[in-house]
Amino acid sequence: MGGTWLLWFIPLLPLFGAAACGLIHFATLAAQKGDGSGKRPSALAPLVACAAIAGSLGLSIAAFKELAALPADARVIESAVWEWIHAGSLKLDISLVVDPLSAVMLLVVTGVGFLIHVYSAGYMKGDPGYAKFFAYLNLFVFSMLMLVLSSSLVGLFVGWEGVGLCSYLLIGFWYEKGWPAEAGQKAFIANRVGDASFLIGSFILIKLFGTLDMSDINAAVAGVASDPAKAWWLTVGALCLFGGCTGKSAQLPLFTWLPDAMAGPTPVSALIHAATMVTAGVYLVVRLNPVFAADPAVMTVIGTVGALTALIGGTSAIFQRDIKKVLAYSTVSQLGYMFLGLGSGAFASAIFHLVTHAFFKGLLFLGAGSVIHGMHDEQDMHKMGGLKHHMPKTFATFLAGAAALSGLPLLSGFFSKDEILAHTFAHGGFHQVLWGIGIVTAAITAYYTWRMVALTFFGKERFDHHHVHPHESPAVMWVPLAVLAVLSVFGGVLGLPPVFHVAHQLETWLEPVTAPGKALLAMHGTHTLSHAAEWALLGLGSVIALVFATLGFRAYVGGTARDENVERTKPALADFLVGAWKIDAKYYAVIVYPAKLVAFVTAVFVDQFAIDGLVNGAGGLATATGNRLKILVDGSLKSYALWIGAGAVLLAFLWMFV
Amino acid sequence: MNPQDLLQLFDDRALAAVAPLLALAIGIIVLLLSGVIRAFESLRAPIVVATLAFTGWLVASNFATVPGSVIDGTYIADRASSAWGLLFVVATLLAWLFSHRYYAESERPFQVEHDVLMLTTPLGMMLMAGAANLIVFFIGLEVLSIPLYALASFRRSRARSVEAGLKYFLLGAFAAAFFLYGSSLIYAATGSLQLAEIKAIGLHGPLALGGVALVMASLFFKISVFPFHLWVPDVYQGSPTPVTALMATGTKAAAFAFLINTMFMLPKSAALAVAVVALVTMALGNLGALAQTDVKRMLAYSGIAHAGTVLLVVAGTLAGDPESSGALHAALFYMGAYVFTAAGAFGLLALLERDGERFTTLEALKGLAQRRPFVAAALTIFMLSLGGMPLTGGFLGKWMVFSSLVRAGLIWPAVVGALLSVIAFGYYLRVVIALYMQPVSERDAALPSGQTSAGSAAPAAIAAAVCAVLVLVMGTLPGLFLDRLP
Amino acid sequence: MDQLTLITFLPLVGALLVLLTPASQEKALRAIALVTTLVVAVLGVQLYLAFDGSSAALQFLVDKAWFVLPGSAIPVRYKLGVDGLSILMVALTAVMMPTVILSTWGHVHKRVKEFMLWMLVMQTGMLGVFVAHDLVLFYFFWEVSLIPLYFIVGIWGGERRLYATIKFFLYTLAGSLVMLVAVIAIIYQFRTADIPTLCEQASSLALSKQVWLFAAFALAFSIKVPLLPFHTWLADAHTEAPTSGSVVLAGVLLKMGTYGLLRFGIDMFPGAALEHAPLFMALGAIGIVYGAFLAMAQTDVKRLIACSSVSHLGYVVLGMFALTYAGLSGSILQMVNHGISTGLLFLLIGMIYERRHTRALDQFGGIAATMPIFAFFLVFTVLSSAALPGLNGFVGEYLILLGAFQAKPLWAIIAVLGVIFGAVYLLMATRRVLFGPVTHEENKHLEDLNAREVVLMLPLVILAVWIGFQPKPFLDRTQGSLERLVQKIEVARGAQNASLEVPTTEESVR
Amino acid sequence: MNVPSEHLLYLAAGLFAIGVLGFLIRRNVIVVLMCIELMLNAANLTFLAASRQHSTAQAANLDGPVFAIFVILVAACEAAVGLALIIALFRLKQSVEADSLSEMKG
Repeated sequence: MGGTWLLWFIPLLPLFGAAACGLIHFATLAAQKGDGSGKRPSALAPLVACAAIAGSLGLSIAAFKELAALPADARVIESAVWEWIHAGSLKLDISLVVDPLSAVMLLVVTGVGFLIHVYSAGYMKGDPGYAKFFAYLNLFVFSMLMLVLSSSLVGLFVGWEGVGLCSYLLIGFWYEKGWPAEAGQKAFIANRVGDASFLIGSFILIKLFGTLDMSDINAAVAGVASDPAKAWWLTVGALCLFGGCTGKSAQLPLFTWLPDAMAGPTPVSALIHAATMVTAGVYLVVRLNPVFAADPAVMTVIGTVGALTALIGGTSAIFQRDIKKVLAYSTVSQLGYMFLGLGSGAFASAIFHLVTHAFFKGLLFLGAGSVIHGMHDEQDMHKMGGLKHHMPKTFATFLAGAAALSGLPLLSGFFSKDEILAHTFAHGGFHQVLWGIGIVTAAITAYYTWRMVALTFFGKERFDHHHVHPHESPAVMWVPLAVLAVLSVFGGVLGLPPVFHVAHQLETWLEPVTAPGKALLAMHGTHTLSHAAEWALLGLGSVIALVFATLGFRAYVGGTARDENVERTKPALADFLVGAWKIDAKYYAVIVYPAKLVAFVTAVFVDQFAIDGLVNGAGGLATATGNRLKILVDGSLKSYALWIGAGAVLLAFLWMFV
Repeated sequence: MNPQDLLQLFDDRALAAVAPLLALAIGIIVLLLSGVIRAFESLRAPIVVATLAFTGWLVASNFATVPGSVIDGTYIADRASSAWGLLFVVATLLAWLFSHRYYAESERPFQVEHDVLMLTTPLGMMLMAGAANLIVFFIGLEVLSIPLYALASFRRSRARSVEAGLKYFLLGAFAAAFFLYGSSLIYAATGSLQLAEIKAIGLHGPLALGGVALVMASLFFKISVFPFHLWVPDVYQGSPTPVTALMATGTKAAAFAFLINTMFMLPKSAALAVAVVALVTMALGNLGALAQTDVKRMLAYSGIAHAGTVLLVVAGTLAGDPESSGALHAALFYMGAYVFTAAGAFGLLALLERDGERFTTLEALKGLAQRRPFVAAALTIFMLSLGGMPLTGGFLGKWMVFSSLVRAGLIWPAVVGALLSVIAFGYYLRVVIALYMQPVSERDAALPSGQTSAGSAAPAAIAAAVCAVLVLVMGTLPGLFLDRLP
Repeated sequence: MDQLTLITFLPLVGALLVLLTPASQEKALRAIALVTTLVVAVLGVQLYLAFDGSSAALQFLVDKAWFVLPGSAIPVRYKLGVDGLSILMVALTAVMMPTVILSTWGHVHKRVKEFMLWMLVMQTGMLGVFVAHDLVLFYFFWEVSLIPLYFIVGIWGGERRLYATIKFFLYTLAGSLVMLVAVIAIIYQFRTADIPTLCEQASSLALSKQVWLFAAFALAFSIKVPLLPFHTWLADAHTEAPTSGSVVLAGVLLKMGTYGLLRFGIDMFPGAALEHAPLFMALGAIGIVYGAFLAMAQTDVKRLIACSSVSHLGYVVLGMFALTYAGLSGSILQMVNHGISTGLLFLLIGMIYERRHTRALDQFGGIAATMPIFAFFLVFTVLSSAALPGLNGFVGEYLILLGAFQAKPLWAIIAVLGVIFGAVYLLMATRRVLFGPVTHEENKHLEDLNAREVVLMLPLVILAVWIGFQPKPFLDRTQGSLERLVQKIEVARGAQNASLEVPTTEESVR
Repeated sequence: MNVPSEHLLYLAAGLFAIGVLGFLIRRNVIVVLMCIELMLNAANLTFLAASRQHSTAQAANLDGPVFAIFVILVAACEAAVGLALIIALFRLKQSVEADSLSEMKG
């Protein structure tokens, strides 16, 4: 596969799929407009879309096999180079690189992507924009694959903004409702803020390394880090890049767009806002791990941001009524965990959690989608309850997902989350405080997860039976659920803790990619954990998970009584948490309104009044003096003669004496 | 003045020099006779055209052969004065063409007298341009001015025309008196009236400089420069439009021709003062025009501004323009372009005015492009040339004026001068807007469109068209004219 | 007949043909105009393909005598030529005109003859400015190209068209008259009007004189760009101009200002350009943010796009005065990109105006439902204008920001803010036009774009995608000239540092 | 005993000044016309005085008197045309006031 254009087909297939679905959409439009009967959108679109994703899935698996066959240290397949922008000495070329890290991401993106495509074939049936939806979905997968496979930071940026665009289009898919369009716009602008900081970071990298090819950069980091003048720039560059990640992966300063992004259809939330796009930030940090690992301060910053985001995400999910909002805040929280892991140098375990999270969060979102589908677009958990009889398959798979998310022992979530906490604890020093926050959030996660399960599937049926008849989703929807459930349960196999004396599959697989970063970290002290400490941590993790899971479940299995009395007794706390610590409201007050005010001031006062005023003033002055001069020419002979006489005297005086 | 001198007067080279003047004089006399005899009435037009054509041919031939001087050097027919001469003949021909069928029935019987007066003016102008002696200049000045006073008040039935004529007469005579007294003072100081000798003797002392000041005052009056320009709007608006055309182009050119010959009188230190006077004139001219609603009066103010622009050339020479004949070239080309532009513009106004309606207000011009596209197009070309837009003669005129300033190092006056022509475009555009961009005002909607009834306007229309084409040619292929500059 | 004279004056021949056909036959008039512009477009593409990007020399040279200035006998020649700096703009002008003419089917119904006449004359004027290589000839084309737009805005414009057209004409004229004095000064200083020779010799001038001349030239071009303090005429001119007038004004006329800054600012006076580079970078960067804020507050959608042009051209100036290879090549490409994306935006707004006869933003809403094809094109153009990677805007902007960062990181960071604000006002406008419930009754039954309207946009859309994915052929066209220019700047920088005798600590990073 | 030339020049200057002031002050147009004549004669006087001053025994400098003759000639023509205009004015405005000449202004 190396050196050929074959690799290019992995991203290009979904692009062609998107184009094809686009044409289908416009064709059906023309047909609809023609006879106006709104002929049902053909089933062709989902077929084309799923085929495209299946194609790239197949190629990805083939690439994965070829990669695995290579010896451990030479595991890189590079495609033909495509010269993109040449500006004098600067050459920005893009080639696709499959190395252990991108192979994993490839499988996740195309695998989970394919399942979600199949699922949405059922979920979106009957929607007038059916073909358009699949066009956007395929376009999204194309952008994500470009992001994951690109060799240079510029190619990555193309994917980076491409996914931002697709999330904008998909969140605002049902634009006629009005507020989804605003949510889409908010998401795009928040991403753009992150992209701006990403741009500055990439310019700094060009300034330091003269190129944007990521492998060259990683190789040259050691040299640059040693030179004191450049090291400062490197730190600033790393922080800027991390700024970009916070925008894309919804971390602390820029996470407010993710909950609103739930306005889009549920498969979109599953694919983009759980499994793939939001993980782009994590992928970037792992891809450029030497750049971030060069300065320990950067690592601590990443860790703290991760921990704080996890805490805020978790706490905000506790009292949410909308099932998708709970999952959204939970995603923010789990991403916080991943960055917590990255902060303490546990690159492999962050990727491990990314993979498992893709499985169980994708599953939960699709499950929620199936619930909403069954409940005729009802999303408020206070109007559900007792659905386990009506949707047994969805209930079973949802249970598996919830168990994995809450970190019940032996499930995938438990292992990946515990590994991150272990590494954070091992890192010592300030990171132990972060570990504390991590443990508290783990408890909260277990609590709200099982609250959700209890409210949705157990207890009294709180929906009115005349309108709502919950029914099981068709096969095309629950089969992907089943597959994801299996993966969520057995996903842990990928990375069993060392204590089990079994090789950590993912760690060894990612060794060549994470080695340079780890080496740099090692320069600032190595950290190991004794077996006893590990067992203790494992035990603590499972105990907390079990205790808080049962607490959450029992509190809500009876119904929504607990929510009501909390809202009655401590309304301020409830409102504070549901509003995600009121950060979004503050943003509006501090940034959005002042910006509109400044815009108004510049447009009316500075522009029209000041600058334009000067221009019109000059014109007015000329006409005014012109009118006043008319008085000088008063038509009387005498004054003219006087002027002539005076003029003559003036000239005489001028020449005689000057 | 013994007999030899008299014979010497007519040797061949001197004869060639004075031939155009003689031709004009003979033409005038024949025209007068034709006026007396009823039978020759129809010959009026051909005589005028023949005289002007013949004189033009003579001047052109002088331009090539550069004959000597007449009456021991008081009148010189060198290349410069021949070039100016050509300009005067053209200006008069255009003015005369525009006066064709211009006057109402009441003034028609006096058409011959009108043409005689019009024909004498180029004679005066040529004398002024070629004068090497103050006496010859004075005679030229009067031979030019007195017919103009009469022509200005030609439409005796209209109070405005008489007022214009009388005002022009009184102020003209007043300025002429200044000239006379000035030259007498110069004569008292230097003892000679011959320019060359005065230049040799040099002008020092209060008496001489006082004389120069008075002479310059009258010249500035003639070219209508601040503070001597106040008469121009009333006289130009009052007098019949063809006469205004002649006044705006011919007299100004003649005055500039002489001014360039007598520039030596001004002390070098006066360069800045002249520049300031010129700039103030441009400002007053342009700002004054901005406030006008009558197009004719507006063009009068624009004439003042253009006089100021050409005066800048004098400032340039005084400040040390390396090119010796820089001023002459600039003034000649500028006035050449101005003759065609202003004559054409006034001619068009005359054409429109003849429709019996006071057509020279901006209000009346609204929507003219729909009804009379060619007139509107020509008027737009003239407006753009007056403003100095490239591809028209006006631009290159302005270019040469500014380059003489820049060469002399007067950078900031050039910049101020350039910016003042932005104001100029303010009102030139107003005409174009009226023509093309504003709907016809209801009051004039009733007017008959297309060609007017009063006989065929062919000669005037053709003259205007020729002017427009020439203005464009001077802008796009200036080589034809620039290479022939003296 | 050599190529450049043919391509420059063919539109004038078309204008003559239009003049001869009677005004009543509108169909024939439109056909003549379209055919002429199509032929010129073909010639333009041929010229672009035949152009060798690697050489810095003037190509397709035409050099004939025109006239000689009296007295000092300075020859003024009819000299045309194309080099790396101008080839892209010549090609864009040629290619865009058929689109513009085709768009007039929809919105020009009265006095069609005069409109086509002025459009063709304008094309000659614009092409002339980019190909003229004699300073006097350049000045001729520079000022003459003002007149057609003056008439187009004045006759076919909106309500305040007279105010807008006088303001635009006089504002640009004031700048060019100050430039006239500088043009005269430099011609008489070096006894020649030939631009290439002036470019070589002018750098030998004393720095103080060079700065004065540079300031005069830069003033005229900054007004035309428009750079920050001189931009107030643009919003009025755009709002009152007819759609095709706005497209040409934004597409090409504004670029005459930036091209002028490049050719007569940086190429002719490198020393002075270096001296003033920080000032212009500042004006560019602040212009970006200022333009964005202006656009955010607009209620008239056409005025919003006009303000966005101020912001976009701020990028071009920022990139240009970074005086690095990346900045310069980015700014030249961005001139073309802005022409495409803003041209498309105006075309689309024109199409909506033809249907709804209003430009107020609050009159729209939910149009995506009734006009999906229009929605697709509008979102596409907005993304190209907001510099989405994969489309044309991104390549130019990335290079500009990169170049600016290499020169002055502070202004580059402020410009990057522009990326955010740019997205904000564009998306806000799209949302208010396209998305949300259909509130106004008329928006319910608007008929979608017809075949003509889609076809006329296709060339620009294809160009946008092509530059986005495959910018190399376009960038290679400017390589030769830019290397010469950057080399020239280095020499001037060396001279400047030598004169300062202060060893520069800040190591220059390439 | 000859009157020294300076005195003549001063006399002429005085005459000229009176002429100018008369032109500015007097309301009747005919009187204004006369003032112009006065100014012309002042110039004549200066010419003759200067001629005498510059003539020497052997070479008489006669430019001045020649100019004076032409001035008288021109003065006559001017008077003729001027009076004709004044009559035309009188016929229209029934007055010879200088201030009646102010219909056009601004």
